Amino acid sequence: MSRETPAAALLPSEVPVRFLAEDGTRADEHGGYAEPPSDRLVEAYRLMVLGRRFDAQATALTKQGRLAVYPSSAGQEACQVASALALTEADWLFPTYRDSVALVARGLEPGEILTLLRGDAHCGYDPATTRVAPQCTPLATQTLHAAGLAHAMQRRGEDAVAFALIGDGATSEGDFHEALNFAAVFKAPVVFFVQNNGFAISVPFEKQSAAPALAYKGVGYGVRSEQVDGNDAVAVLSVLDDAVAHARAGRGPVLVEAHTYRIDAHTNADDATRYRDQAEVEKWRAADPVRRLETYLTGRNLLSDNDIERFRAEAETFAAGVRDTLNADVEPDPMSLFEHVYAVPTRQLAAQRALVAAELEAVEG
Amino acid sequence: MSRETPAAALLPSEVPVRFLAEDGTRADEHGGYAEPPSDRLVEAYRLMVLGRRFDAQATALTKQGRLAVYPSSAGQEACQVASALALTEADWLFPTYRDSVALVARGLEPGEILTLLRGDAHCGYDPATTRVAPQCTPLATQTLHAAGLAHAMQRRGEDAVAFALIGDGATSEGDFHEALNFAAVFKAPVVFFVQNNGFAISVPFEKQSAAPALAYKGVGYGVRSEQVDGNDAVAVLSVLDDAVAHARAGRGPVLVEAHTYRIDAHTNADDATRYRDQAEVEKWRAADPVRRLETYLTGRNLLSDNDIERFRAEAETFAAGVRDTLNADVEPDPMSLFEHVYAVPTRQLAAQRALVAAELEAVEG
Amino acid sequence: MTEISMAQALNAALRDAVKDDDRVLIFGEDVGPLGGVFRVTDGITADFGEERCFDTPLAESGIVGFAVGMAMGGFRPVVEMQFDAFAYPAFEQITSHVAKLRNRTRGALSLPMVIRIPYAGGIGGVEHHCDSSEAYYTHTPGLRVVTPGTPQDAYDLLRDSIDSPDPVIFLEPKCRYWSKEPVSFTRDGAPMDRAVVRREGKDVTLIAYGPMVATALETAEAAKAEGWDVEVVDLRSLSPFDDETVTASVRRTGRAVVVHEAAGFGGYGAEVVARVTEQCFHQLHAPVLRVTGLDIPYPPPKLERHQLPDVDRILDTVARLQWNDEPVVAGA
Amino acid sequence: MTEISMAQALNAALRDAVKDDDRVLIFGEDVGPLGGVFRVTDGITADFGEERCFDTPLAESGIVGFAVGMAMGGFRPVVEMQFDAFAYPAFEQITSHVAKLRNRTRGALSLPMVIRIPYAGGIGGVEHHCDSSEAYYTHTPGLRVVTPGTPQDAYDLLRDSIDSPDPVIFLEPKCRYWSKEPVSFTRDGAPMDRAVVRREGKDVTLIAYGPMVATALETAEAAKAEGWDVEVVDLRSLSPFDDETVTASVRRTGRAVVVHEAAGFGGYGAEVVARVTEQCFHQLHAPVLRVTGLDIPYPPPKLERHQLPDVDRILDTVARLQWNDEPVVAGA
Ligand SMILES: Cc1ncc(C[n+]2csc(CCOP(=O)(O)OP(=O)(O)O)c2C)c(N)n1
Ligand SMILES: Cc1ncc(C[n+]2csc(CCOP(=O)(O)OP(=O)(O)O)c2C)c(N)n1
Ligand SMILES: [Mg+2]
Ligand SMILES: [Mg+2]
Repeated sequence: MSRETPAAALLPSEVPVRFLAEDGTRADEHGGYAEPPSDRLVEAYRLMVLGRRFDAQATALTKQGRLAVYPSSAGQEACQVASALALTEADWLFPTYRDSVALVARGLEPGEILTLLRGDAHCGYDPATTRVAPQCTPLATQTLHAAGLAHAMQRRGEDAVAFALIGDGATSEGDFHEALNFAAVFKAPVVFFVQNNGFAISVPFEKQSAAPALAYKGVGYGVRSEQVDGNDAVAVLSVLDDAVAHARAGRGPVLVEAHTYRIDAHTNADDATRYRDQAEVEKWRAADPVRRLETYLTGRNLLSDNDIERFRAEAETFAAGVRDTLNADVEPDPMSLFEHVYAVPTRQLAAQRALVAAELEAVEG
Repeated sequence: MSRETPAAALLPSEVPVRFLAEDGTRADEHGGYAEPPSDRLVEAYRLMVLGRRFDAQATALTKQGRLAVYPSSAGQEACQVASALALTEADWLFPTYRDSVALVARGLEPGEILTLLRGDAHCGYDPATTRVAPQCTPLATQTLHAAGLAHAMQRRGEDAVAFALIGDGATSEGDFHEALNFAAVFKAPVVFFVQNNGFAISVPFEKQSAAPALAYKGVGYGVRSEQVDGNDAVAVLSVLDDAVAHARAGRGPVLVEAHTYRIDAHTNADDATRYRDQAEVEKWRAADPVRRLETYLTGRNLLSDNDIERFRAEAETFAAGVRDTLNADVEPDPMSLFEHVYAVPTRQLAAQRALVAAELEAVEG
Repeated sequence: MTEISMAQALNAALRDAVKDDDRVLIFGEDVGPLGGVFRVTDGITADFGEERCFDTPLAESGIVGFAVGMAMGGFRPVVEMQFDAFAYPAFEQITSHVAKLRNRTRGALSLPMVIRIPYAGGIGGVEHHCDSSEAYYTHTPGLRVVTPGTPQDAYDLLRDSIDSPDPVIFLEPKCRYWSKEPVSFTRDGAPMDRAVVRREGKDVTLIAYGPMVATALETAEAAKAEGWDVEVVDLRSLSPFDDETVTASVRRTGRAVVVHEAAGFGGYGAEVVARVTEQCFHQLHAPVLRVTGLDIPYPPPKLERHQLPDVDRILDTVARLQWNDEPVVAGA
Repeated sequence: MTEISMAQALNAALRDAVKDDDRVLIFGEDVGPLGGVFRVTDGITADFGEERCFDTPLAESGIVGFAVGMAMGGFRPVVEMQFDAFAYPAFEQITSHVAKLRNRTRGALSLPMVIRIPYAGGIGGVEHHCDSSEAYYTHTPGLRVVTPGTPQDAYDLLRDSIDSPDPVIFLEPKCRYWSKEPVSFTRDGAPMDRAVVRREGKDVTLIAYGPMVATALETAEAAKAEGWDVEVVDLRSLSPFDDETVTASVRRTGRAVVVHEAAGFGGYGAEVVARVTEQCFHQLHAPVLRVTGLDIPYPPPKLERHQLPDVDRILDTVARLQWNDEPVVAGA
């Protein structure tokens, strides 16, 4: 019964941590958190502009049939960019399908980020070198991998943490529970970051959970927890910096919930009008994270019109690059199907490869 | 974000609820809980005596080869008896393999309780008429069934709750998390009662969880929670009565954790000396729930030596009955194997039944 | 009879079941107001209320385990797993409870519940959205496993599954959701545990189910050009298996090919081969062959055509059925 | 060579692997101080420290998912699922991640991990403790599945599995844990993906694995009395399958019976029948038959003898292999 940390120390603040009001002025409901240095905030702003443009471009590419499907991060840029900024290159990031903007902010190649959704391969980048796990579709499963990898790094004395992204809906899966518990018991250096964007496809948060907030789950595992206004980049960055530092210092895992909103439909293929009011969307548009940070930074003279212009131009160039990459036709090699099922193809697979090769030859004449 | 119940209202009391000190005197760390009426306490005592004797008898029967295996409830009698007493006949009980004493207290036939462990059939009693689900082995899976059944009863407006027993180790399984969440979201009338007996086979609670206590899990689901001294029958009964009343009144699920101890090894087949000190066991023997309640009740003149004698005699007779039942040889009918795989046996199974029947005939001549 | 798609036929079956039986409840992820990602439950919440068709938290083991409890409590749950691979979290509940509860309680409790699973590929889905997982379920005694190949069967089999006192794994071939035909709602089709001969032929039997029924029928047409008269058997019920219909066909034709999308190794087709061979050994002119998915994780969209059995691959296999051999002398 | 039990051979393999390779870690439920419920990890924590062999929280999906992360991070986890049916909670992790990670990342990440699963029955275990779950894993591309039938193979196969760059499902036949033989630790046995002929014979091939290898050998002895000279092939590797060894045997004998404990329908034996039949059709005097568990949930202890293939049931099946028939004319 006598446990290291008293329960109260694990509970999140009662209201989400906030530095900025919706209009971009200071709100200062941030408890003891420190405001991140301004160069980090400007960098966050730059990446959020980039991310938003990337996101719009990706959605446009679905209309042109260049991407099979795209789950937009619009509205969640503060969360996604802060996730990348809170980490070093040595840290591991575990994204879901929704977290393309976090991968952009991490510096991955846009073409490689979109490989999965374009249908070329299951994962476009090299997880070993980027230290970014494959974008994960089976919900919540990646949180366990993050806990395990964090523990592996901890055993080896590496100065690195694992950072797992997860949606509100996915927190209902058993794997999330098991991951929190394993992380806590092994005191693994891992941060679980829940982007509560209000929906799991069509299911609103009210039907997902009856908890006061998802951040209240941590105490049940002995995991320090926090909740934050997910559309306030200053707050998200501050809280995540702190969480990562906590994990990095060997003080155990942290659970952070960001309250945000999925502005677009679940994916381009989804029709959100079937299950939610446009009025709600508009309400959240008013809390737009990019504009909010922009107002704050310009108000404090940390960002000039010139900077804004420059960042937008950079984003346009970036988007053009994405377009070009995605417009180039790539035909994945059918023989690759057989290469990485096992370290060395089995006799059985060699035979099947021969069959497919013969078919291709027959077709190609 | 605005939720029905503020987080603080869901949290358990900081120390486990207690009415009795280990020596059987009043302790009164019981917050606002009411002491159950004395006739219920005497009944609890009677059943605890009965349960303990039953338990010893079952363990003895394993030595004689009459039972394949038996997981003892010794030390957990307060929890198990209170579980049965807190329920009406209309309520459903979901036991695990460890909860034989709860089933004895519920009034099930001892022979039917032991059918599973004797190896005759997977479930000895009729769950539909007893409203006791089969003793569950796949850990934590039954908590979801309890939530679903509670919701079914709620839909039909039945005045009944479901009551799920679960061990400390099993709370680590994903299903427990999903069950708490489903129960909370549907506001199902179900009580989850964790008997934290300190071990999951050989794994001590410290390796199972880093939480301040398992009862702290409730808040993360919006589930009211409590923790109680599991060796204090007065406290357990009081807290469970309250929890069941809460659920019955339509106010949603409740999670209760009892802090208790598994006095015997995991089962007769286990060797607990491999992983724990006898000193720890002795410490907990001093907190024995039966003696504690006995001291309290005799001290308050609610229990006479005569009563104690009578209850012990009753328990002896009961144990003799168990012995007789288990010593009678029962040969389950091999043809029964094919009867309840589907509502009506398939052609395939009919053919297999014929095969086995032919084999039996050949053997029997 | 109006022409409707398989998704619409399933929707009609659900509606009619909800109408006819108060105990029928539909739940799962996004089956409520959204109507499911494939619109199979479209409009049911609007028309029958959230009481009858509702969204749950996002947890498949939870959905199935909760349904077990509700079925124990007298309801007839029809739950949806959003995609094949997303039913795996429920595997323990399905295998250790759904399949076994009747048996464990010697008939005292039955679990009339249906687990609907959109399965298989062919729609350009990304990883984990295209598994053919039937073999996991068919190997589990206590489950019924059915899969429609046509809109009419989608209606009939789903109605029968909901009425079944046994739990049913209902596998919906995603790539056929939009295929159309006139559908009657009179429920006078074959019983749910019977296979049907979809096309008669005398030279060789193609045994198919779910997504591959249409492919088998196409192949049968194409085979005419090769001079082969192909019979097509649609299994419908994968478990139990209708030996009678299948072996009768194979005995007539003397040759058979089993077709499925799932990986071949340890796939459902192996069972078909094994039992047909055992029962028809002396009538077979050639071994029963299989055309199946490759033994690899389901490929990314741009490569999935190599995974899927198609007319050519099936015809190539039919061609290997020793048409020109002398009658085979065993042991030779 | 000292005579040791299969459990001891497994223990020796784990110890030697831990000794030889710093990256090897053993974890799971009760594998630490207790040494596992079957004592397979006995004394390893005491001898190598908790660093190398430790208990985890009780959650199988957690154990496997955590192991995936550790393997991504450079370790070689060897995890234990306490019993067959208790691996089902990990089914999603196994199927969607363990089996696929190498493929999904085009070789960038490999998962050298071993999932040890005590399986099958014959020890009087209660429900959920006796499942033969091999078919679920063998049908999943990307996994290797092996199972020893002897103490020597227990040692050799487990060492090879731990060294394998691919994830391995290592199935341990519970009822053989206590069987003994002299075991050499020199690792000069057959490669892990090969079957072996355990006993030569010329009339019929019994194909067995895991718990049934000993039963097949007993049957071969008993068959002498009937005048049958029985060859016994022990598969060892269920996936990949060693076609070469098996078909060579069946071509020699012309008759085969596959034996396993798992339910027959959709069981692993069906795959063996299908591929052997395809490859040896003209050499077969009779269809390849199966002796398997019944298609029912595993029975309670007092009835389990009816579930398990035994010498008599196998001999009865061998007797059905058309010994007295004229050479079969196909199509007759
Ligand atoms: C195990 C599993 N079940 C179901 C799905 C299908 N699915 C994909 S996304 C999604 C909703 C996820 O919601 P949330 O976790 O809130 O993340 P968001 O999409 O809002 O970012 C669902 C149900 C899945 N991918 N995996
Ligand atoms: C899913 C699952 N995994 C593993 C087991 C094996 N097992 C049986 S009891 C047990 C320990 C359970 O501990 P706890 O939940 O604390 O209950 P207790 O036995 O202490 O009452 C384990 C690991 C199981 N029955 N089910
Ligand atoms: Mg969401
Ligand atoms: Mg316990």
